[in-house]
Amino acid sequence: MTPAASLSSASSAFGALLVLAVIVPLCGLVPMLLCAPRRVEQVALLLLGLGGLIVGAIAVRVAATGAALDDVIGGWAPPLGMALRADGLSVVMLVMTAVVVVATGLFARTDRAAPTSAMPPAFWMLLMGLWSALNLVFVAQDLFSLYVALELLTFAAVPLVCLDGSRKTLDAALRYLLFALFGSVLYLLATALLYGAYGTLDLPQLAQHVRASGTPEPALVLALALMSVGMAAKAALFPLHLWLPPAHAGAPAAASALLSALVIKAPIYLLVRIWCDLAGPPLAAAGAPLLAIMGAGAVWLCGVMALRQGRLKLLIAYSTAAQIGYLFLMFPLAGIAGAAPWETIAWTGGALQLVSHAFSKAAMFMAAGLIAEALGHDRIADFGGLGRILPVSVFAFGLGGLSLMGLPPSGGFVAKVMLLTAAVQQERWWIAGVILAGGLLAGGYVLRVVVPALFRTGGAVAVAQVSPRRQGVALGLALVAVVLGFVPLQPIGFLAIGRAALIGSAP
Amino acid sequence: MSGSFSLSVFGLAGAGLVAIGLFGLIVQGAAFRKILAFNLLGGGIFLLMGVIARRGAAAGFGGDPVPQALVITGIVVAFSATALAVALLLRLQDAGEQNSAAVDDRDRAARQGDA
Amino acid sequence: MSGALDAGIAALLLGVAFRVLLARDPLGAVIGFVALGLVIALAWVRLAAVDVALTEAAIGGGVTGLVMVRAAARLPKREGARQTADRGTNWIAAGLCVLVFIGLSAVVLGLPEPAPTLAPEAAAHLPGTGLGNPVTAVLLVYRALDTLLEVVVLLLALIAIWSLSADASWRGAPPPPGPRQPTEALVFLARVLPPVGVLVAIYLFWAGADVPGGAFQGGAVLAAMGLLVLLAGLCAPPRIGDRGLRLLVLAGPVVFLAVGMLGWAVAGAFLGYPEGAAKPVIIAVEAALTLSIAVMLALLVLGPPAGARQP
Amino acid sequence: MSGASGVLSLLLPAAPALPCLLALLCVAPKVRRWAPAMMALAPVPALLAALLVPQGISPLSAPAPLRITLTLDAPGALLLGTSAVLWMAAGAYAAVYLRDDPARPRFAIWWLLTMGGSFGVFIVADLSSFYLAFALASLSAYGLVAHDDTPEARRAGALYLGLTLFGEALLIAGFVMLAAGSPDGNPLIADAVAGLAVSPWRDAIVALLVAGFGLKMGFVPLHVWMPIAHGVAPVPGSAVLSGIVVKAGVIGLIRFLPMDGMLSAWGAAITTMGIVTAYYGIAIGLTQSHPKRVLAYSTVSQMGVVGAVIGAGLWSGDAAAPVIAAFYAANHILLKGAMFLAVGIAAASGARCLWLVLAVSAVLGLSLAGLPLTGGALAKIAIKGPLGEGMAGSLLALSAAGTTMLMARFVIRLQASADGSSHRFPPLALGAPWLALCGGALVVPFVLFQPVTGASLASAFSAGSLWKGLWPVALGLVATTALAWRGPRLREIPAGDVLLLAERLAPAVSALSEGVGRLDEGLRRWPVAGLLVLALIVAFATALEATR
Repeated sequence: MTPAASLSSASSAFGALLVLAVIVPLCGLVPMLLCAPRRVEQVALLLLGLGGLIVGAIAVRVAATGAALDDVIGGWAPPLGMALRADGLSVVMLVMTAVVVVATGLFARTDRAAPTSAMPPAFWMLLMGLWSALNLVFVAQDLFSLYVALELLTFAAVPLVCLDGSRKTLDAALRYLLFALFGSVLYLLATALLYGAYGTLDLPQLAQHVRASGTPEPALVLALALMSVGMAAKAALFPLHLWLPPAHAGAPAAASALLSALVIKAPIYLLVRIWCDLAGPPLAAAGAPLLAIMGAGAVWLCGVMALRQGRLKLLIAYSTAAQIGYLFLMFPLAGIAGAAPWETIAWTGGALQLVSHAFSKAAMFMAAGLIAEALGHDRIADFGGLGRILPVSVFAFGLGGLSLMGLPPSGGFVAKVMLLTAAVQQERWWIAGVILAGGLLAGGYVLRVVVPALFRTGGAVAVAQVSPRRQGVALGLALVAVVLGFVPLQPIGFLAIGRAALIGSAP
Repeated sequence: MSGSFSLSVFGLAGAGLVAIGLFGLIVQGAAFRKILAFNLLGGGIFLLMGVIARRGAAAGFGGDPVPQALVITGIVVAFSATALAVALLLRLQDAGEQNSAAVDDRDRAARQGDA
Repeated sequence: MSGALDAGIAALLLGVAFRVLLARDPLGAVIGFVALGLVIALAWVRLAAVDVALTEAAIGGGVTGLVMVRAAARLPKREGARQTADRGTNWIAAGLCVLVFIGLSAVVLGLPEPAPTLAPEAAAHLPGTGLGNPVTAVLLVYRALDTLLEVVVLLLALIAIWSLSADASWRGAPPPPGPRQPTEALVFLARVLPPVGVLVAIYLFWAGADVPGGAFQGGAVLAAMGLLVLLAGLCAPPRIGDRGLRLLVLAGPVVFLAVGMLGWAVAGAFLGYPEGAAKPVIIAVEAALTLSIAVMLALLVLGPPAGARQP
Repeated sequence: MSGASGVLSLLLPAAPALPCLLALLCVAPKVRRWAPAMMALAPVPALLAALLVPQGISPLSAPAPLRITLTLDAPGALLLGTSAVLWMAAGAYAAVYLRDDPARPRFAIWWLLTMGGSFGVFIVADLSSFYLAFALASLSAYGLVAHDDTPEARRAGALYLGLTLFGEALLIAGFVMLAAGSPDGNPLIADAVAGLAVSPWRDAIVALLVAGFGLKMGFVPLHVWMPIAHGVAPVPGSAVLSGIVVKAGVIGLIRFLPMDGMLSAWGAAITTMGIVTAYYGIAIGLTQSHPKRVLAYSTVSQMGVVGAVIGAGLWSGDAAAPVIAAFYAANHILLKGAMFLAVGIAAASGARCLWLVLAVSAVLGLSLAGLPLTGGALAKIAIKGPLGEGMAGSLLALSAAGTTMLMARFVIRLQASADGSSHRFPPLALGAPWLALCGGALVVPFVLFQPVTGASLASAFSAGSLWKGLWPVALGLVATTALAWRGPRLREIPAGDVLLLAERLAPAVSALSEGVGRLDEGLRRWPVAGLLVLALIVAFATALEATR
């Protein structure tokens, strides 16, 4: 079996930007490990700017040319070598990551007024590792590189959970690590099987092989099952969400924002690649209902659990578990006969849901951290009068919540309308029902926080000052989620850039 | 003939190791034993990759060098994961023995160290 | 004959794995685990993958085993003892694992014939690299980015472990790994073995270009020698804030990254090597990697630096 | 001309934009001090737009990426103008009424947001902006409902929010189904509705929309929140809630139901629902003791009438029904607003001037009931057009007798609620806006009658019309007297009536929630999650294997 000619066998101009996006944060680790601990933060902030510029350049380049950016490492084309590639969807992920990472960096900066609240140097190094790993997940085309990227991501994310070193967070971190490793090895096993069956690890080439051969190999079937479950475990998709609530709720605010907004999106992005690129339409159609059922379970059960929480951070954590459920409703909706997934409105809706959840959730975790800092606790029952103490934080939380509830104007609203439209057009009423019910539950748990904060009197007493800058960062992210509500209610062409070329002619 | 037999034997052994590791990872209560089980599971997967590499013997090589190289990388990654998990476990052990005041002390020390 | 040998190895392998699974106390499980590493290394030799066998023996069994032994020694017995779920869970789990075993075996045994392979392609480009060992060529030429990332994984795991330290400024040293009163045998070994080990490591690294061996194997042997010295208490673990130590840790990643970026200048691609002069560059990278890997492996085994208040 | 209309057309976007903008500016503490003054002035562009902008102007589309298209038609202009009048009067009233309330700025912000949403809902022409404006008006109104942080207000607020979110879910489902067939993601409402007849989900869409808008208007049995919410809000808040916010449902029915005779079965159903609601509101309202709750049930009843008019238009395909329904609703805006404000005036009045307040309230009430020579009578005459003389028309005419009784009940309870011992006069700043509004409520229908119905004002004063208006009111007054003289004492039905039945479900709901909690706890145990991993692998592999 000769491998089909790969479309990504040559680097495109400016392809080196992809490598830079991955290695620049890593290069930052070198000065960070050699300089004095108090300088680490400054180095990190510098690198945040540099990395942001690189991602911006990638976005501009892809938008200007309307074509994906390719880079072949060392000039060794797949299958022997490995390639990086940024298509429309990856660019959106890269930009989302850059915005949230930079915002988190600004949020976590040491306050001159309150130097005791500084994050330890480890935080900044882990942030760099995390960013590099995320960028790699979004541009790598090689299944094994993706495995390494996922592990890198896990190693950066897990210690963020237990930066405070308390027994509770250490316990949460260990549980997170072990379950994430469980997911990773399943993915690795799948990678091995795919190599054994097709002799390449390059996703586009694998996709072409799968489409070229008639009946799928048994190895492909098992690999898809292993990868799906492995990634679901890493994404904390219901019913495999055991590790998420304690880990995301226990971490410091800046870390929670990263974990909830970005880290779980990496396995979800891979699931999209696996099912939309690799599997091929017949298998994708068979697997999609299962994914959607898990997503529906997440929306329902984790939504109710969020409603039941007494602590704000746990509420937000459960809300994350609920919100990612929506993303899995996308799979059956994007698989329409006669259209490539990326041409459907569900594809755009799913991507938009992913991105707007990232911004709104990061804003909400930051706001929750500030609230906990100001009040010394995060018991929702004692939030009466909070709106007067921390108006900006409550506003940021509410704006973020707007997106979760799917109310206009917000990215969440547009995403919900698109997914609903797809469900209606295909007459998948149960999916429409899940989306609507999820919106009600989200409304319930968001308002459970906002209403006492704004309308109850008494209760909340500020024990500490919070920095206006941090509040501003949270508000800025929430506003980004709102501004996303202005994208047109149609499939967005940018998200389809470079995808048709990826797997050859559309089915 | 015997080559194909050996491949089957090692394939079964790899699959068996995977199953044993999975079983251990699920039913073992102690984190320490879960970490061991994770390594069994990883070992089984690597062995399967070895079988796949051996199947691809060609061009005068005893096996396909690509999966062999992947296994080397995989072993190092698995070791890193194990080391991190064990460090977390031991840290958890220490934290459990300390009382909460000690944890507060630790926080203060952390802040002073940073300032 | 060889078939019987392989069947024996496979049976032994599964038997030892069951022993690891079922051992009552943690130390027994760990001893089983180290033994399993050796058996797997044997299997790798039988699978004509000596590079992997060396890595498995040095890292998979050896250094990992050391980590687990230290953990087993420090954990209270009950924390490492076998505690299993209730009977129902056990049976369901066993049933599902058997299902997975059957499915996986069927898939692996039914992989398509002829097996797809990249060996011919790897061989075709081998002369251009100046290397003789195809595995090294894959690791450092064809898929060099993976290897770079793998070193970064080690580095990040090290940062992750250090971040667990109570010593947030990362100045102190990890606690000594060995027993308080090392046995004479241990001390003797620690005095005699390292010179030999260092030679073996250098050989592994140097030979890795053409015959089995390489940076990871060499680094692991070096790390083992260093740990042996520390175990015997012949010297104290280094302070992790030490500038020299940090430089050693970073040498590999920095050289690798620098060579990668030079690739843009000399070959027009990241991690591209200059035409005709690939081998010396690769050897240089491997030298730096061997050192860094050795230091990082050892530091990963030693764990986070003790907090200021801890002895 | 076109230049002038160009400038005038800027008034249209200004109508909803100004209140929203002012509310946003109130984030700054310096601006927030002026918030109470803004309440009365923010509606000015809306009033000017209703008066000056030519109706039927071509839709104004905001530049991309904003997805807003505005237009002004007769029903929209009627509701926009009259609601602007009520917003101004109630705003001036509220600034005084709440002057000692430390939370007054907060009230003003929610007030402005509700105002912006309610103006928007009357003039937007595209689907997603309608949803935005509807949601803005509905959700911001929570700030008016729950302003007083009392246990009743919390309960009312929670109920209001819950049902509002539920209504939003119904509407978004309906809207998405409506737009699903259109090539544009956000079609104009008119275009989307034009495709309704051929939609495969026609009946489902209409059901969702009627339920969503009916919830806002208080169709039985979706009215439960209304008496509770309108009862607990501060007086000016109740006035705009009952007067204006419910009209978002009216304009919704008007905009989304095609009056082309294609949906006659639905028309019959909605008419029936409206008539039932009209009588139900009266029946329960008569048992109420608090004047605000009496008024709230009257609103339920009146919205039933409006619903019946729209239903009748749908039934017979009467293209004039929307504007007539809007006329009736506009009349209700002013009257109901003025009557709610009277509750606050009465409470501030001593015995000396209470009679004046009661007299004016009585006139307002009689106008609502359609006493000849009042503005309300004109509204009653107007709705005869779509309703015709059939059973529906007769039943609604008879309901005016009930309305008379209800209004009498209101005046009686108003007197009882007043502080009769003192000799206080309400402050002029409180009384002036109220009196102005009362004047407007009585006069405005006369101005609007001819343009709306096309009939001359003189026809409304014919003997036949006078008699048709008079007998129900007379009947109602007789019945009230009889009831007062020798009637059974009516046991007060707790506000929210059927809701109490629903509260029986509370234990079941909490048991369900507990069950989910236990399920989650179980799923989050390691061995269980581990087993699920394996089970899911097997499930995926089986599902995929089946396709091979």
